[in-house]
Amino acid sequence: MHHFYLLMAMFLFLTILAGLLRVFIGPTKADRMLAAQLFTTTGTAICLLLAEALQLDGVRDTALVFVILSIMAVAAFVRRLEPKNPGGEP
Amino acid sequence: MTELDSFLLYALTAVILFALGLSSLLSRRHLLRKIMGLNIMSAGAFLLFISVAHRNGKVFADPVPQAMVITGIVVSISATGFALALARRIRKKTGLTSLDYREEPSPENHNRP
Amino acid sequence: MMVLIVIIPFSGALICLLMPKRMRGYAGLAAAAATCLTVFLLAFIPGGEDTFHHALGGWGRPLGIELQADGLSIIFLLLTSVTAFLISIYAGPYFDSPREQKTADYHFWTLWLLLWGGLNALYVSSDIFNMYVLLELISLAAVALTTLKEEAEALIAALRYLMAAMLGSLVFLLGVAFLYAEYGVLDLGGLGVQVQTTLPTITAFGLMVFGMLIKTALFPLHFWLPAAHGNAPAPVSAILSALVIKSSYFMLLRIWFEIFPSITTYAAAQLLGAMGAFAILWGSFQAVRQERLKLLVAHSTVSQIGYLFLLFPLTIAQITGEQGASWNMQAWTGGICQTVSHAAAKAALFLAVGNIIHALGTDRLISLRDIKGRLPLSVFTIGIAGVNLMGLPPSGGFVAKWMLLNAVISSGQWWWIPIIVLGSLLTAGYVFLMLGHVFAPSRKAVVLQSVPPALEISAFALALCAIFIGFTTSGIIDLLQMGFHTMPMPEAITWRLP
Amino acid sequence: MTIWNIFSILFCLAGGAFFLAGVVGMLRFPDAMSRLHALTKADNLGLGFIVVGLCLRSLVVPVIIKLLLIWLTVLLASSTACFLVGNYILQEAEEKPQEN
Amino acid sequence: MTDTLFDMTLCAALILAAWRVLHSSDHFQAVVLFITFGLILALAWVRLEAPDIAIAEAAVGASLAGVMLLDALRVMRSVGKEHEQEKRWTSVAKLPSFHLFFSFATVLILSVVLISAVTELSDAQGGLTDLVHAELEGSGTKHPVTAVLLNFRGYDTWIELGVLLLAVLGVLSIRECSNLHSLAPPVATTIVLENLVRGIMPLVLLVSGYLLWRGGFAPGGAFQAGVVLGAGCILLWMAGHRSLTMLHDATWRILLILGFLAFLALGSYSLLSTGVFLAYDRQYASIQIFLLESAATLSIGTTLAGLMLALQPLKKDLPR
Repeated sequence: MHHFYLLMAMFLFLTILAGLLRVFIGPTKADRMLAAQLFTTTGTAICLLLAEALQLDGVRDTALVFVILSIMAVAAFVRRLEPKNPGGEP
Repeated sequence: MTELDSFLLYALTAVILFALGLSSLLSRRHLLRKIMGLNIMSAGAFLLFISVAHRNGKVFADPVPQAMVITGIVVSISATGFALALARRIRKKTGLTSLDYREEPSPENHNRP
Repeated sequence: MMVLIVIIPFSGALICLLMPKRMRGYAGLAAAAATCLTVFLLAFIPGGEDTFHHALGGWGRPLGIELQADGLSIIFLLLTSVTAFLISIYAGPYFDSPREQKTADYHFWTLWLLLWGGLNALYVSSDIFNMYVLLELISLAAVALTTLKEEAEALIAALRYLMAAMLGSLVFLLGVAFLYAEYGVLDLGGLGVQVQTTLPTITAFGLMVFGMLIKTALFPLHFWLPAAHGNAPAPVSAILSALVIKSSYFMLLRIWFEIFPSITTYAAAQLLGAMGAFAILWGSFQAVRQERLKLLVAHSTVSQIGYLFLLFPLTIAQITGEQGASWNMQAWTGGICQTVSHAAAKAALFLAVGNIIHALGTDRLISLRDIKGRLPLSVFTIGIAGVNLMGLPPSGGFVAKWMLLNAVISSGQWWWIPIIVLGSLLTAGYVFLMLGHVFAPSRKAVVLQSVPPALEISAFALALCAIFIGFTTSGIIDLLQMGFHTMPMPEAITWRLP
Repeated sequence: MTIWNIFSILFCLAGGAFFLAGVVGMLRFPDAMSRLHALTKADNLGLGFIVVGLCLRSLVVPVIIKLLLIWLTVLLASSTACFLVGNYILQEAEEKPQEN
Repeated sequence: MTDTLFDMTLCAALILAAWRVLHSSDHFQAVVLFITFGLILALAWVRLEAPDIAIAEAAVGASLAGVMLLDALRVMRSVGKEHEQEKRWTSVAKLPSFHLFFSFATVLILSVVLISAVTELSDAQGGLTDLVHAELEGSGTKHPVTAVLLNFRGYDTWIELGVLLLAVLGVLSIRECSNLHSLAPPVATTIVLENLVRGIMPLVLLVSGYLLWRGGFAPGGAFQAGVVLGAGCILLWMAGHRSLTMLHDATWRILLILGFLAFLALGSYSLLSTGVFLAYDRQYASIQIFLLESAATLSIGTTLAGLMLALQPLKKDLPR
């Protein structure tokens, strides 16, 4: 079973590698950001699989931290479009 | 393949990351790229520590390098935050995004303390 | 007892952060005085067995961290506390003055006391990872202090400084990783005993030395120094040039003589010496060409750092049989005297220049003539500090250069002689350049701002200290003979008084 | 190998298939909006299947709770993220129609 | 076999991501790749059985650093903004070629040296693992990493909290206002994000507390909890929530120094009672460590939030 979960994790990891291509070619920022969002979810899944394969319980907490903070990058990204701050940079 | 090989693999990756980060620090001009280069260098150093920890460990990876890396991560993020703040301030004050610049002579400049 | 030299400045820093603005100066000065007093008590009151040794948390090495002080630590601690205390006296009125009112608002005292605590902690640390964290603390504090001046030049210099410092720390950290991979311990003593000549060890040695060279700004790695030291506020320039640079030099001594005494070679030492020699010449050459007073002084730092590195070739003889030769002690005394006297003289110089800027509002050399014989004490301070840098008797600088020359002659490494002489001549050149401008006939009537007496007196006191060091050589020799703490003294540094 | 294990493997494989579909869509679909669509499939279903598969494998209550919590959070966070990015794309299109 | 294959893929991905981070032409692409790099690195920590670091990296490398960089990029890219001074600074168009040659040569030599040094590293299992496990009993915690961080090498942790404090003071000293009290309220954002954050914030706090509690016996602890807390605060602020900007100046200061102060206080207490700095009473060790960790968590969280918030507009910049 150890090997199955590890192989599964590796398969998901390969999908991340394939997805990197989208980050490389873009063309828009949104495309790149979407790919990163997909990686976060895939990374969560890999963490869960590895937790099972390596029998490390702490790794599930890693996955938990991944998901609760996954929104941050996107939130920071879309802040770009807001009306310009009147004061600008401090 | 043995355990040693995985140690070697990660240790090699670590030093390659370190060298890549250094190359970016030296050859990229944009400040953000330099800061990212520094971060990748520190990631390389941390990876070397943890590959050693993994080599040393039997049941659980050697806790001493793990503790050092956690310390290092926090030090590194605070230094990054500070560097970014400086970079933004410089951008705001001078319009520069890199440290390679020419200063135009201006009359006001002559009396600067 | 020994932990107090760290606890007191750190507590002072926190108190200053919590105080209302107008109280901060007093609190900071009180903390500075307390720290200085503690260091003196530690150094001069004879204590028991454990005075110079403290196992933190009760865990000894290699698991825990130990604080240990040896003669070298005591010298650096004393040097830091005297210089730092006088700079603190200067800083209070300096940041209160209207010209600097804006920066007074910021956290000078907190940053400064944290930096001081970090320096003290570094001098008694005996664990290489702990040293890494302390170096980061010192660097961040130093950069933050540099940014207290809000000008674009200062910010750019600060960022360049920060990047150089981070690069140095990271390279050092990679060296630590190699050492831990190879030997599995982090304490100086354990490493010193175990170190063998293997490729990873040599790599670690190279990385750690290189990291510290960047932080010490030895030529050609000095690119960040002149701008950072030349654009910071006056007390901060003094702190950076006199103290912060010395901390990474101290680290070099520790690395070189305690962890890796068995793999340092003649060639490596000569290389460091050669870089030092280039630094001496290049730094003074650049200093002569500067048009701004502070940049001149900053370049002078680049050059004076070079002398410190003559210590390395002079403690390793070409023929292994000659190790432990009598000139070792002279080289050590010379190097350490140079460190101490440069710290005092350079701090005095930066502070005096700060006074001039305070009065004139500019530090262009050409405007110096406008002070027209006012500020006599500051000008006198520049003169005395200049005497020290040139190495004229009676001064610490003279003893340092004399001892180095002696060591050069008795070790037969004659090729350093022209460097030392030429360096002194060039130093004389830029010192007289400064003084010449002061005594030139003035061009126009300028309204000078009055300089608070505390500013002038503290700068002058530092210059006097630099002279006084010339008379304390025997004390330095005594302290140096306490040897290094963590291990029996290696061959290369067992010395006897001639 | 128990029946639970077989189910676990099946569910994980199904999850993997959705992730594969997601990344293929991410690479092959013509524009950002349709790629967004591919992403949601992988997020919600792919991770969902894997979580179910792992729940079947572990059968320990705290672990199952944690896994389900992770999945629920992903559902929320991912849909919000997609909404934000979609919104961004629309605004971008309104502001600069000439840019791709 | 599977393990080695997995290792190789992971290492290749790390190098690929790092290389593209550093050598892609587009800055935004580099930042996104940097976030991805953090994610892959977290997976590498998992693979190397260091879940403590994986948790910290998941929060720092993949989220916090990414947010900071994205925000900095947003500001540093915008063209046509007024500068405070007259324009007397011009970027040089290109670095001189000898500079590039020199850096290339340096990196090349360094890589050769490092790679050959790494291959020479012995495979002997050394290190302090056994020692840590031998002393774990009396350390007041059951998790070896926490024992090292808080007990055996607690001094390092203390200094490191000082570094954090310094970073935030440094950021404060380069802006126009030296405290965090005078922040402008955040810009309102979409209701969807607000609602999500309203829902997810309790979870963030819960996870932070959970990690803090777990640190006593399993991967987790003050750092991880603090980093999650800090990221949560930033998220709260990004969603347009005003609570952080309404904190009083004194509250900010106390929160920032709390961790450092706690170490100092406990250390001085033990110095007075036993003559040893940072020594724990055997019977109360676990509770003392927990208190220290709680204080450190709050400080780390506040500091990281402060590092980001201090860069945002001030109240006085807003139009009246």
